Amino acid sequence: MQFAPHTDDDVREMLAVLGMSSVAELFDQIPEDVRLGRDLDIPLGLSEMELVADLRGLAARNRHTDDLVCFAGGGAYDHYVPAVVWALAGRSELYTSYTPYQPEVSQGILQALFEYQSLICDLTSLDVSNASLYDGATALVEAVNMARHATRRSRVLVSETVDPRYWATLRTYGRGTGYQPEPLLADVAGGTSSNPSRPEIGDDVAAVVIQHPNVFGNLEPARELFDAAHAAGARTIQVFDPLSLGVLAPPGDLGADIAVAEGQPLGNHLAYGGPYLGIIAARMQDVRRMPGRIAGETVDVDGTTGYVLTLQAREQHIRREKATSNICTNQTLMAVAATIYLGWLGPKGLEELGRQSHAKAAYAAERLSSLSGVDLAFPDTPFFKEFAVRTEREPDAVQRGLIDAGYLAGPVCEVGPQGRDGRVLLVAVTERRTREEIDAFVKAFEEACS
Amino acid sequence: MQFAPHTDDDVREMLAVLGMSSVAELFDQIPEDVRLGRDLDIPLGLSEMELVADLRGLAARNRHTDDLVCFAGGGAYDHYVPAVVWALAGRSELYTSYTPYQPEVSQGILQALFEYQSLICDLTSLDVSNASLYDGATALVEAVNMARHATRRSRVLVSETVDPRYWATLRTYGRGTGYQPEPLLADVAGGTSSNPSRPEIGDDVAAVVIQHPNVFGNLEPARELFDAAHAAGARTIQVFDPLSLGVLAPPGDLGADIAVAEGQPLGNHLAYGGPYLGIIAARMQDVRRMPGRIAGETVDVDGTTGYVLTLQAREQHIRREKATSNICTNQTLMAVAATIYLGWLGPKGLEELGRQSHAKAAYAAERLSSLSGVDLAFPDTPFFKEFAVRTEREPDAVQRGLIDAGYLAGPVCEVGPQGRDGRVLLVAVTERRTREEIDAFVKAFEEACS
Amino acid sequence: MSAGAVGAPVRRTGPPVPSTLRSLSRPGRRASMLPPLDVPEAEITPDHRRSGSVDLPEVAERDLVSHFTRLSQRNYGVDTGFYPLGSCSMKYNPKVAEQVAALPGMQRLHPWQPDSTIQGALELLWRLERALCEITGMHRATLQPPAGASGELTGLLIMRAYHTKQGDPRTKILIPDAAHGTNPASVTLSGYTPVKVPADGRGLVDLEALHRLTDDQVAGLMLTNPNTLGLFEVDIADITKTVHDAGGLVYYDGANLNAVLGKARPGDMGFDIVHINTHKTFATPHGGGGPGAGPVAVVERLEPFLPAPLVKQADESDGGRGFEWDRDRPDAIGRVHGWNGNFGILVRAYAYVFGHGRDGLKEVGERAVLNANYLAALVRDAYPLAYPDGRPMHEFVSTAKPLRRHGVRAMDVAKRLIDLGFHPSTVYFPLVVEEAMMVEPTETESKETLDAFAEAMSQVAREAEQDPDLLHEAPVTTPVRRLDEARAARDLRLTWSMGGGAAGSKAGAGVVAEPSADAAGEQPTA
Amino acid sequence: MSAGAVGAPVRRTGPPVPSTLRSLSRPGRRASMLPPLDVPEAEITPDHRRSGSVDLPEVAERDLVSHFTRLSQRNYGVDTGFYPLGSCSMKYNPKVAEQVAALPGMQRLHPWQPDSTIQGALELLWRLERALCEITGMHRATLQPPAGASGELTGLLIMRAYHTKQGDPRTKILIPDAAHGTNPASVTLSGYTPVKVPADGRGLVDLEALHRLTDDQVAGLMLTNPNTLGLFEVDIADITKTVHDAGGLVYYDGANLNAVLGKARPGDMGFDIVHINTHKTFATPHGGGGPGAGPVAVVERLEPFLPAPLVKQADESDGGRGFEWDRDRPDAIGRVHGWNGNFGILVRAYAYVFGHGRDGLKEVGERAVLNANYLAALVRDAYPLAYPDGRPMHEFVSTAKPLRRHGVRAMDVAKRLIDLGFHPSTVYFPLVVEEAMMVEPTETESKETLDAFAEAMSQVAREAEQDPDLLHEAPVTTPVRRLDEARAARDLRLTWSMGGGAAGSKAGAGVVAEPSADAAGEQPTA
Ligand SMILES: Cc1ncc(COP(=O)(O)O)c(C=O)c1O
Ligand SMILES: Cc1ncc(COP(=O)(O)O)c(C=O)c1O
Repeated sequence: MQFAPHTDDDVREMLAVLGMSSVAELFDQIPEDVRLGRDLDIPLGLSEMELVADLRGLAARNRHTDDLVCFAGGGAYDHYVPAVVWALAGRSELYTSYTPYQPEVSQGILQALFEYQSLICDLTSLDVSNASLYDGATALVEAVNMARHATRRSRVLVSETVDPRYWATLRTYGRGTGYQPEPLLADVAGGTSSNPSRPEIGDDVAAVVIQHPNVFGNLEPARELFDAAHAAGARTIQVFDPLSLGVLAPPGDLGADIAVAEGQPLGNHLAYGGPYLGIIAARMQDVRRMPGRIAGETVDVDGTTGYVLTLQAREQHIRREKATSNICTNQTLMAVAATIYLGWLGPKGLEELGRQSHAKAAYAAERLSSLSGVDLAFPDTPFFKEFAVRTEREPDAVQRGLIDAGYLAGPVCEVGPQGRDGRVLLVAVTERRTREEIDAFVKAFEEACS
Repeated sequence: MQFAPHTDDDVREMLAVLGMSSVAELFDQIPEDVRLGRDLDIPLGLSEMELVADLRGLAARNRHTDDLVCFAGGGAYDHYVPAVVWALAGRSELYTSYTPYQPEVSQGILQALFEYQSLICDLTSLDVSNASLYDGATALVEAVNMARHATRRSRVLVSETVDPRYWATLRTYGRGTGYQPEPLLADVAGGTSSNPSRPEIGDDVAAVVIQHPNVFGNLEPARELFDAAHAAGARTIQVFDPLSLGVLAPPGDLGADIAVAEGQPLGNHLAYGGPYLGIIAARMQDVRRMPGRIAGETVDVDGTTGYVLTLQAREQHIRREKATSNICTNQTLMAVAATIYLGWLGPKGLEELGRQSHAKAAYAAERLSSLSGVDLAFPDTPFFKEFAVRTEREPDAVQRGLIDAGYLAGPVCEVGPQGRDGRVLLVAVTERRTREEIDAFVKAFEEACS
Repeated sequence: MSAGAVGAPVRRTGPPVPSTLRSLSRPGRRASMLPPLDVPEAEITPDHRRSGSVDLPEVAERDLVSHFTRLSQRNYGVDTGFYPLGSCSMKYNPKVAEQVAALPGMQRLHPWQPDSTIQGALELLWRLERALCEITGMHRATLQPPAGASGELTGLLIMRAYHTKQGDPRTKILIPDAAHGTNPASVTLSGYTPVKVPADGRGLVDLEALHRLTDDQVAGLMLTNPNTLGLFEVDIADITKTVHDAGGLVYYDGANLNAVLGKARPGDMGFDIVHINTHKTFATPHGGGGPGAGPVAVVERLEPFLPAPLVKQADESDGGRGFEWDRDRPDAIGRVHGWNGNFGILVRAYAYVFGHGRDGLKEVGERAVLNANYLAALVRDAYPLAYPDGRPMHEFVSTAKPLRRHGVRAMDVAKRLIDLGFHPSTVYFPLVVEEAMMVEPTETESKETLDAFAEAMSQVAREAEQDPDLLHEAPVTTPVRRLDEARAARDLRLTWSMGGGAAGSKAGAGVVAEPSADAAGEQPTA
Repeated sequence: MSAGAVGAPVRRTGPPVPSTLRSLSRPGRRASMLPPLDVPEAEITPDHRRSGSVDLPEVAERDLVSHFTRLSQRNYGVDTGFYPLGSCSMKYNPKVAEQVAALPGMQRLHPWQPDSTIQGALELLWRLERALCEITGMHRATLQPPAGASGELTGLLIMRAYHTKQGDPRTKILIPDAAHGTNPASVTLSGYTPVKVPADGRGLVDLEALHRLTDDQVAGLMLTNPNTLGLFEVDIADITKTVHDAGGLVYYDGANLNAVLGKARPGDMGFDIVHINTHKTFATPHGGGGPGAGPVAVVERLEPFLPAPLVKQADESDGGRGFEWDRDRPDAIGRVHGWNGNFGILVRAYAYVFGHGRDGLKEVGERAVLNANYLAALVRDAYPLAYPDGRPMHEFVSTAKPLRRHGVRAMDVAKRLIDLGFHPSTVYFPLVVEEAMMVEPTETESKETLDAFAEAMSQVAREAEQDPDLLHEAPVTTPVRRLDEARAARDLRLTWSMGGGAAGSKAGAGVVAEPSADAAGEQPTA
């Protein structure tokens, strides 16, 4: 493959203008000792048809979710991606453009981002959003940074029932900004204790973070926790599931100051974990602490409505070391997809999707828990579309058995600090799963357990 | 699924404007006795996700050419379709538009068609083309109609080595326009006899039709045949393979007055036989006898270059029963794809593709003919990318055996009138096939023959 | 909402003369690359070999991409906006249909694959055939014809085969004078002579004339119902009986089937042969002029004549449980297509039919008729209906005749609508209506869009009075303005070698042609 | 060829105020449909239940399609035309990469799938990692960072982990004053203090200053090479040695890697850590601002600190022959992304790297540098190079300062270029150059395009003198003209609930914000 269009004549003519006789001269300035005196040790280039054959070969060695029936969750979900989403997000004027620095020729992306922000605020009952962050976990990092700046406090309390991937990511970035997240203890019911005392939410606490629905799919006593946090002057941060909000009370109503989410379920393919998008929304009080690009409406010199990137003084390209974040390239295209997806879903679709996912998960949970050797890990705690099961057999073995039968479940998750309370298998059920599939899954589960 | 956007309020308000109280009233005028008093007996509608599941299920019960290694030919070929073709032909402004009746808002399609016509003329060394016909076989029907009008003669001589599908199609349409194609005899070498005598090309012959390369992939003595036909005052028609023209002399140079082809190889997917496109090209003498749409260049009122449908006075919407053809909807989008494909290929690519297809076919033929129980059907006749083999075992059985081994070959073809000379298996080899694949195919062939 | 808010983005853009692939060409440039040849070279015998290389343009992939991206932006499609082209059912083309047609198990089937390897495809065709028969009230159908006109000719050849088999081949086909041009053209190609049946004052078949014209030389009648004026032929039972009584057959041109989906069936009206335009009724994309598909369904007695092959369910007794092609059809008219029709389009049609289902299809018809009636009510003051007493079905024919006194023609209205952001309606069709504007909104358009279009139509009518030159000059916002069609037909530039592609390296004089009937103006646009 | 012939189709279109999803919304309308629920309903406990429904827009699929189709037409992308945004490598994005990334076996993998079910994906990542290490001259790489800035922070945290492990955490990071904004921002987030290193008269790192600033508190230096002025740091060996001698590490910001592909490797220059922007060097599409991918490669001694997990080839001794995730990395800095990075983008990068191969990649670098030098030669008369003695690599920084005397700013030039059909270059970056215009043509543009752009640049320079208002007023051909950025930042309308989406049903007053530093003008556009 080669996309440089130069003919030999072109090269000659261009070199002539430069007064050179060879392309090598252009690189003369590179000192000999740092020049690569050999070819790179990678194969010769391929024709397109060879490349496609190579990638088909690799793809054929993956099993995928059109093949394995997907009951896996843990933060990425097999919701239906309607055809319209990528037919439109895949328009090349959109996907081959860059950050809309020149708004006059970027109204498409800018307006789409404005609509995305609007939809996220509609969803969360919060005031402001942005043009996307990398993913859910890094969005939480940004939310924590916002909270620490806003409160000028340092400590960060994170529920134990927040996804361990988020914990791990916070720990990584916390080492840079100077904190380490501390656990808010979960109780045996698989949710955060609604009466947090240890460690107390003192007046040095910048943020209290919960995930609701939590890592096990369980519903959290979010209101109580946020009330307690607010009483102590902390910012409240919720990790939420955007597709739960047709049926669950939104972060804004629960008292979250900042809400973050993995945006994948909104029309983005599973794609082995990316590209997804990090959603963030906050209250107006924190608008100037928001990370990343924000689109805003304004008018042009003729008074015509148009959109621009705004509040750029928060950002790295202006504020540099004082910026609210270092983010530059983000996940805009995924935000555009999410916008189209939410437009497709509409309020009724959102509600119905939530109802169906919940009902199907409840049905699957009931059926699974009737199997011998299988118990719900948290039988008394309500959940949304995902739940944890304890199996007598090693959960990894159960997961493997299910794969052999054509089903994907998981991940396997530890309960309690350092897995003190054992390991459970997560099962997620989206609107895509039919009763027939669930029944067959239950049967396969039974076999995988024995 | 339902794409009508009407809300209940919309319907009410619209009916109110009409002074009606129900939608049923709109249909009152349909007499009771022809009204359907029941629901249609087809299933209830599906959600998009159910529909996709249904079609995935159907698709899974087909084996396809990403799965079976394709050595099949017989008029449709597994040439490589580069990604760029459908990324562009799939632009929705193009594929959701209709015939460019309003040229001011249809310059995209019109210019693409102008470029398509130009490329077809470049390829064939002929003067004019059109915006496509349905497929190769119906293009031949149109060519014959042109020849009969031009010569005001009636008889149509068609070589026996023209694809039987083309024969069948000519017979069908000939019954309407009043001719039945008559055979120009093939000789034992698998080509048309270069010295046609029986039936003679008399002065009642409107057209002499040959296929070159012919149905067996063999090269025909086209020049001699066309000379003989011209000597008798007939129009000469060649069925050609557009991807042979990087290495074979073009129809215009061989003496064809009209050239037609199956356009599938030019960037169109195999798609079980359609949508493909019928290519036609002719000399200026027949421009007013051309069927279908033709794009032409002109200027607008400001002198700006632009494109329109031209010579419309040939067409059904103007000339009605006197039109040159009844074609209206054609295969424009496939012509756009062919344009992009030819742009991608370029002159060097075309030549290389021809060379490679030929060399690979020659290699496969040599290897296959070395097997016991396998012979080339026409060992002394040169071929392009496709050749016929005779097998001791029933060719259908060989074909089935190959499928079991993961290879697609065929079709099985009769030789001579009414299959007098037995049946052969066609093998086509395109630039996509690697030596490794060919060697493995030969091995599978050997097994399938025993 | 203002008319402009529905407006079309096809606008004057940068370069007045766009590049062509030819003008972009530079010797030595290329996009394609093949793997190195891994078998021995083979010679083409010199007498067959091409001398010299083909003079195709030489461009890079990047050139191709921006060239065609820009061309696309110079084009208006359904995805761009409202496209009320009468007789064409320019409805929204579902994206999901594109997706399923692109499944490798659909898109990458070789047409010569043995039946055993394409059971899914055969079942799809079989189910689609069953559904089309149920929708039209017919017995069996061929999916081979690639478009409506091809379906017409197929149907007419079936008529011919039938009558011939009866030993009474006959000579004439009746068609209404308002019929689409493909009808008479197909009649000629089938070897029959078309005979025009006039419309009466209602815009419907003149029954008296029909009776008069129907004799024992009439092989059949072709009819669209609702007809090409958008009106339902209320005497349809009478009409079909008249023809049947004289031994003729009746052909249903399905272009307007959308209007009666799930409400009435050609079979129940007495039709014997029906074609369906999947690219109209079933929303398969029009592709800039094609492809489409034109399945033809027939009553039981005509089944033997349907083209071969047809899909059949394999005999259980043979132990077969799947589907296969039935090629053994001795009375079949033969092949009407080199393959088995536009399979990829039939997959899309299947998706549409089974996606909508019986409930959805009925609603399609209802909404299409509601939209047309509503829009007609809004515009008929300024643009009177050609047949004001008739109730339109899914489309209506207005006339711009009242504007003629301002020197304004239907085409001027159309061009001005373009400046206001809309694709115009069909104009000058049917030919029998002066200054015809044939408007088909389809069911997929919203009330707001119809309101905006009606407002634009009214505005144009006002402008015709106040400032007719605004209309004569229109369009002014498009990449090109009105084009000189007479010149195009006179000074032929049909390829860049003929001097076309002015920006091309081969520019020169066009080929001057004999005088022609082509000229801008009164040409039907459907 | 005239400049216009390369021109951009993003033009003023119909409606001055475009619809928004909100303004298109009508109660009861919808696009989505789910299958009927086939299991028993389940209640959400009342304390968790949402009260009332979410106030999302209600639109039909057809609305969505035309809305986003039109929005797309209001946007300029690489596919539209020349996009010489400096520092961004806006090269042609191969369509084949989109196709292979959409293979179900790539696109539909769940991130929690066990390793045994994703052997192809793991092998792809492993091969890509190997190739990136070879290209950069590094030992191992993490593919987790989703963008360049994320890679920077990853690299800095690796530095921190390394120094901490050494028992000498240190406090400062040196960065050139012309560095990209993400560099200092990342430094802050890594807990270090950025210290600026000035450039000397050559536009290169001032060696003397570097020596002066390098002490035992310097954890490392971040550098782009070629640097953000497009110039090769010829003293690079000296520079890296200086830092190494003081116990520091050297970070390579890979934004400009395109220039040296196959010609020189950061590892050979003495860099310890490298990030790669796949969306620049390897042509993964920029997506309107993202996604990208920012793999980070390191020298052997830093391998232990790379984020976990990494792909490894399973131990043959275990009988394993495939690939698996190695999670057991005790010194790893942890996770820098919730998953394993932007896999779909990495697939595209793989396609680019292996499609080009060693021969193709080298040519990429050569052509990119040739194009930049050629274009610089054509425009430097009117727009002097910021460092006229330096030879540009793959991009160059000019200045529009000479036009200042006509009251014309770099941004005015940019806006006028838009009217002439081009996406402008980066302006006002790097900050250290007055009236900077940073031009990166990339290798995928043809000589004709460069000629046309140069001609347009010259034309604008002439116009600046003769008719500066033409530049001040520009652009005039676009859907909107210059926008009031100060107002956007003052009268905040960030959502339609804040009064944005003027055509929306919820229009109202915007939220008035505290005074802000935002204003049109001197903001870097990269
Ligand atoms: C009434 C009528 N009949 C027949 C046809 C021909 O159909 P097709 O274009 O599919 O060949 C059309 C197409 O516009 C039509 O409107
Ligand atoms: C020199 C330089 N460094 C770093 C970055 C940041 O990379 P990203 O946008 O991928 O986060 C950029 C992007 O524009 C850049 O140009």
